[in-house]
Amino acid sequence: METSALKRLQVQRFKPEENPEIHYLNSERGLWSWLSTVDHKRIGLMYLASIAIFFFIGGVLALVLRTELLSPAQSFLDADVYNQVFTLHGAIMIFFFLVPSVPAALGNFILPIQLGAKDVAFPRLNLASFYIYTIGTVFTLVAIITGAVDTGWTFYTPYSTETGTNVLLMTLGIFILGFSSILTGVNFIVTIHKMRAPGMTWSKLPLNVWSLYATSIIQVLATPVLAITLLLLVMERALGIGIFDPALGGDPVLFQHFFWFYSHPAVYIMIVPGFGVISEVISTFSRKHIFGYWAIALSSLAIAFIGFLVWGHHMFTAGQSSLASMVFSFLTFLVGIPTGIKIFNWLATMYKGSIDLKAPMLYAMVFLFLFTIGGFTGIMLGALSVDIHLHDTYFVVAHFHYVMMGGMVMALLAGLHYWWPKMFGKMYSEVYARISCALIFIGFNLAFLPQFVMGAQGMPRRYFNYIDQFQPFHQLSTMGAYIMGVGFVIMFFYLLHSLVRGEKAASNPWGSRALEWQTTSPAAPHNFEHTPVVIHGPYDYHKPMSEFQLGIAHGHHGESHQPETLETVAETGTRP
Amino acid sequence: MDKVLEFLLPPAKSTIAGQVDGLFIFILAVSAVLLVGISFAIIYFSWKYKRRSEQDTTPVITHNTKLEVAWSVIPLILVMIVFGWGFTGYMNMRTVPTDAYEIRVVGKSWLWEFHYENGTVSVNELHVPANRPVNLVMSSNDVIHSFYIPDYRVKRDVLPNRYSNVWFEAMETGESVIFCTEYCGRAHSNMIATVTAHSESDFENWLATANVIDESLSPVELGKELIAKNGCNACHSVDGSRMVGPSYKGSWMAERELEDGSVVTVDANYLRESILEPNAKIGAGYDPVMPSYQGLLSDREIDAIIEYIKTID
Amino acid sequence: MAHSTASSSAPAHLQHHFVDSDQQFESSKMGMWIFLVTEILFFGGLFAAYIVYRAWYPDLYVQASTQLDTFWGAVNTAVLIGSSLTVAMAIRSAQLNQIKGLIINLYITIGLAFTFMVIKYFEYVHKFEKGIFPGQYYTYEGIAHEKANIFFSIYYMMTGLHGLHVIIGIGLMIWLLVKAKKGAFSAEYYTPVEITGLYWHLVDVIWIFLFPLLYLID
Amino acid sequence: MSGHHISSAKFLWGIGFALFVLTFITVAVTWMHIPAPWNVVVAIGLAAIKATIVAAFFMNLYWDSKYNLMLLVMSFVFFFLMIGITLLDTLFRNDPVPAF
Ligand code: HEA
Ligand code: HEA
Ligand code: HEC
Ligand code: CUA
Ligand SMILES: [Cu+2]
Repeated sequence: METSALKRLQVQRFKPEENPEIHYLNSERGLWSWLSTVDHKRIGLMYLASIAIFFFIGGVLALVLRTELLSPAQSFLDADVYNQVFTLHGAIMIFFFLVPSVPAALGNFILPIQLGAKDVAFPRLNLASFYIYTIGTVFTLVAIITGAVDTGWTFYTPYSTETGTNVLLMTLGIFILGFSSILTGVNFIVTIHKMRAPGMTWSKLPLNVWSLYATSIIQVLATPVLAITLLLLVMERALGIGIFDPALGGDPVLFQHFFWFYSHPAVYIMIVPGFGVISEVISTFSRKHIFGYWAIALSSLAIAFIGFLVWGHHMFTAGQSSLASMVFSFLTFLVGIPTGIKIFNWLATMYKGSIDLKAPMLYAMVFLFLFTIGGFTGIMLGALSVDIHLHDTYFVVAHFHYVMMGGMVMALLAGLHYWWPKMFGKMYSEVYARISCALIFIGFNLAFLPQFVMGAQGMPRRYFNYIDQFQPFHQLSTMGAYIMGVGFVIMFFYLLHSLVRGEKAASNPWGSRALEWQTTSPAAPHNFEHTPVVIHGPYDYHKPMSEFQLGIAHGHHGESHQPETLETVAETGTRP
Repeated sequence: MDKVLEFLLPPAKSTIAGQVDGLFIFILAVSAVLLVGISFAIIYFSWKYKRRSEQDTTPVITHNTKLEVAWSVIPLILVMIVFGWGFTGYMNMRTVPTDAYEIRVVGKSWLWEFHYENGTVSVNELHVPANRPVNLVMSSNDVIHSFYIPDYRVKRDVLPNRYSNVWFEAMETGESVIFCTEYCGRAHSNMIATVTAHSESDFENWLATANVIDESLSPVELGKELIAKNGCNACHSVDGSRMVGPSYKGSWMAERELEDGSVVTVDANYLRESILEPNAKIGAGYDPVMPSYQGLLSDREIDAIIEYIKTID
Repeated sequence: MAHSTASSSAPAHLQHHFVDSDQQFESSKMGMWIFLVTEILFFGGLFAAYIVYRAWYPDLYVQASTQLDTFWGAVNTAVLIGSSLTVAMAIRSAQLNQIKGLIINLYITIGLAFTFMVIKYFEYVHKFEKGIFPGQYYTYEGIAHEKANIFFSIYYMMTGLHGLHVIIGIGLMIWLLVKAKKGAFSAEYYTPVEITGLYWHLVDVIWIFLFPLLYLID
Repeated sequence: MSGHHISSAKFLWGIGFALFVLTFITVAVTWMHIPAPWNVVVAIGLAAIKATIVAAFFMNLYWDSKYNLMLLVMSFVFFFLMIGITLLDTLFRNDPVPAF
């Protein structure tokens, strides 16, 4: 229900206080105040801590994998353990780390502030979804402790119905996790629709909000299908319902359809929020109006939509009909177009900007480079005849690490460094941030470029043991992984240092025009001490800062008090 | 260019390989050009437009329709070329020439069985005639496997409940490796076989003699050969190390504890049963994963294997 | 907090981060609708399995559906439609501030929901007696089709999950009832009644499709 | 205001009655044994009408914000895409006939 009627609002300038005494981190104290909080910022931080833990676990498992692969034959893991390790690495990295990373952690923290809202629409639901996530992880950890899983993160039947490992608990865990993802999506959609500050029209939404919107739509539409798929798999194991199990008359390829109907859109759950972060970072550090606002905003929605129709590109060799393969291949290519539009728009934003290569911007550029490589190799995999050769080889492994690690994780790191001052009110060491960014960049390429080559040469994935010809590539790759590990250790320490005795951050250290920088660092308990009023877009760098710091003073329920000093009278659209 | 090809791709030994490689190189080249352009722009812009002072102002450029159309339409055209090319290549892979020589393939955890028209069976070694289309009709005994010959650029999943097929025409004689590329459990990475392309006459020759037992061999020698030929050593070692199955070393007349707690002596009957009905008695600590060799090994061959196992200690 | 002494004019049900009751009501309702979308896709997965197998084995469905009793299926359809009606009436009562009517209508709804479950229970028991168990426990010999077990797996999954939703619905209705008796609802504030109603109607709609798809195949 | 439409009791009973009648018709048409594809079409068609009535008048979509209607429509669109594309595979598989 948008009303276009302009309403006269009396607004006042609110210059954010520097280094406030009371902010969301210390307005309440004690463990319980965290565990029972409904503040979206605190929930965001709790997610951030959880995903950091899971990234650590997943990363250590990756190093274990890489170490085993140093030499062809068995060195310190046996085949069973190796299979469990890559399954857990994949499942943890995807379901426990990357899917909730930007939406649930960064998104929760930043989305309401960017909208000028006090909180998400359903704060208690938000907390509930964090606890659902926790319960899901507990299930999974129990599954790991009591006998692991060795199906690969894809749980293909019939292997997953036959193997003796703990598939049941693990799938239940992920099933539960799905609800957390769904609830976050529901919450975000409603928040974006209903909770925008006065004047925050659709055309003034920060692009990060647009991508979270697109992501939430995917989460809401795709995750239920994962839920039903996993439930059917659980039933397949518990009761032998036979829908997917060929031994009982079922069809294993149908399982793959079901699985990828979620899991392909899920890869866009994993990248689209990253696009949002990158848009913010590039515009801020180029101090320039974003190029092609609507193109970037709408291409997220286009990706979300087309992304639903391409799942079968994971099944070109699986025995689906040639007709279906053709359709899927065709649609797969269409996803590349809106993605390319984004890339080019970002480049155009940098053109004639005033570029400051601070750590977030550095990560954004690493993102651009690595994600483009990942995307191009995705195009290669989408080409039918080439995919027949490359399917299930290390080429695919390299592709998805380039898009997930090189793409989304870099975007996450860009966002983390970008919003860090807003989160904790502290700065980090710029020097160490650059060192660790460089190490991660070098290590990453060393780890995954050789994988493209060995994949194209025919090295199959999920191989614990390989023929000697591939050894040099594997050794390079392992070295790269270690270098990355060093990079992350450095990051861990300088971030820790920043938390403990970092320099105090200003409210707007980057000179951004976006709304979240117009409040204090760390943010106030209810985000703003006033109801912000938005008259300019978040990328209007040509307008003076003072015009971005407007608001209505108000009591707890928004009814305005008489402003003491009336500085500006602005015309804006009313609250939708 | 050829050097690059050689570095990136395995040797192209089948008729369709050239087509796949052509498209691969095309995408690679286009991507490389675009990537260089993008990287150049990133580096150039961040050098040229480096922030000089905090007071920098920037022009307001919000969009440019011509540019935006260009960078949507040009990639669209490129990907459509890629789509068409890939699709025709794929259709060539799927349309089996009518005169193709057919071989039946069975995937089992974790070995490949090849059945030829004259009843010859080979395990983990596929023999095909070169310069003649060969069609493999494949099925699986248990979980999904995937049949992959990198040198021929062919791959197809092998399903338990229906037949899938793959065809190729080898352009030269020689050996290539076959992988299983669908994750199928513990010894997935050991599910490796070889394909040997022979000239037509060599192939006929091989087919006629493959399953004929070499009378000059002693039973022990024959047993040793059979064990190698039937893929037993994917799971059983002769040096005492534990693989998927128990080692043969010292097993003869040893006491075996079974899953249900009972104890048996490894005698000829037990060995015979273990080969024909492996899941009848499961050794403690092992999984019931050994495929049955019923119909693959004759009585005489089983005797020979037993003779051979006796000698390993 | 510097500013936030809740002013007396804000109604008790209004949460602090909303501007007014209307915004809160509209948000909750939209949230529920989005949740219903996820429910539709959740069941959609099952419907997809149903359709794929029906396209493969049409005669299986014709044969197997003879084991389902159309009469009781139809009765259950009517029961659920009736309960949808009473829920709509309950919301109307709330909107008109007729708390008594609200409570009565909730009681009837719960009663009808229980009726539905009881009928479902007898249908299940009847099948179990014949050996039509879910999954690999299926032992019935009466249907000469090798995939009969799969039809019944789909049947049990669909009706079972639907039944689970009915049970959850009953729980929600009881919760509403308790709150209504405590006087929590009024014409000003009946959001929980409204959104539970939406949920309940969706459960009804799903059954409206399940009934012809499972019971009415000639 | 869109969210607070209040239907009259008579109207609601009328809708309920219409649904009962349609349920009866759904059952009754099966007695006519309509030939193969059409029986499904009729059954699903009737179910769709009933569902539409419930959504429009019991769930108040008729008076509600267009966005909520769009949500419902989109969920069906995505469901049809899912099943439609899956059928492109399952209906068009033709396996080579084994020669052995
Ligand atoms: C974040 C996750 C993510 C993202 C964003 C993508 C993006 C893409 N992926 Fe990827 N993919 C995965 C994660 C992801 N993928 C995973 C996890 C797997 C393996 C799963 C498993 O089996 O375990 C996989 C596997 C996978 C396969 C199956 C391979 C196989 O198993 O055989 C295919 C095949 O088509 C594919 C294609 C694509 C395409 C076309 C894109 C596109 O979206 C990319 C679009 C981007 C660009 C194209 C670059 C930028 C564009 C320009 C600069 C414009 C110019 C462009 C052109 C001229 C084309 N992916
Ligand atoms: C988000 C997704 C994600 C991420 C980030 C990664 C990250 C990495 N992955 Fe992962 N990977 C997957 C998702 C991901 N992976 C998936 C889905 C699969 C498929 C699984 C399957 O087949 O089922 C897979 C499979 C996979 C394989 C193939 C296994 C096989 O097929 O046999 C390999 C092999 O090299 C690999 C390696 C790596 C490496 C080296 C990293 C590195 O980038 C990791 C870098 C991180 C670290 C090095 C951790 C650093 C932290 C520390 C050292 C601690 C510092 C902190 C303190 C001191 C407190 N991965
Ligand atoms: C896929 C792996 C696999 C292959 C291939 C395989 N086996 Fe086995 N085998 C096993 C496993 C596992 C066991 C132990 C469990 C059991 O008793 O079934 C076993 C048990 C045995 C035993 C009983 C040994 C004992 O000491 O208890 C014999 C004999 C045997 N195999 C012979 C063979 C022969 C001969 C071949 C080839 C012609 C062969 N196996 C191929 C996996 C395999
Ligand atoms: Cu067989 Cu992998
Ligand atoms: Cu995909």
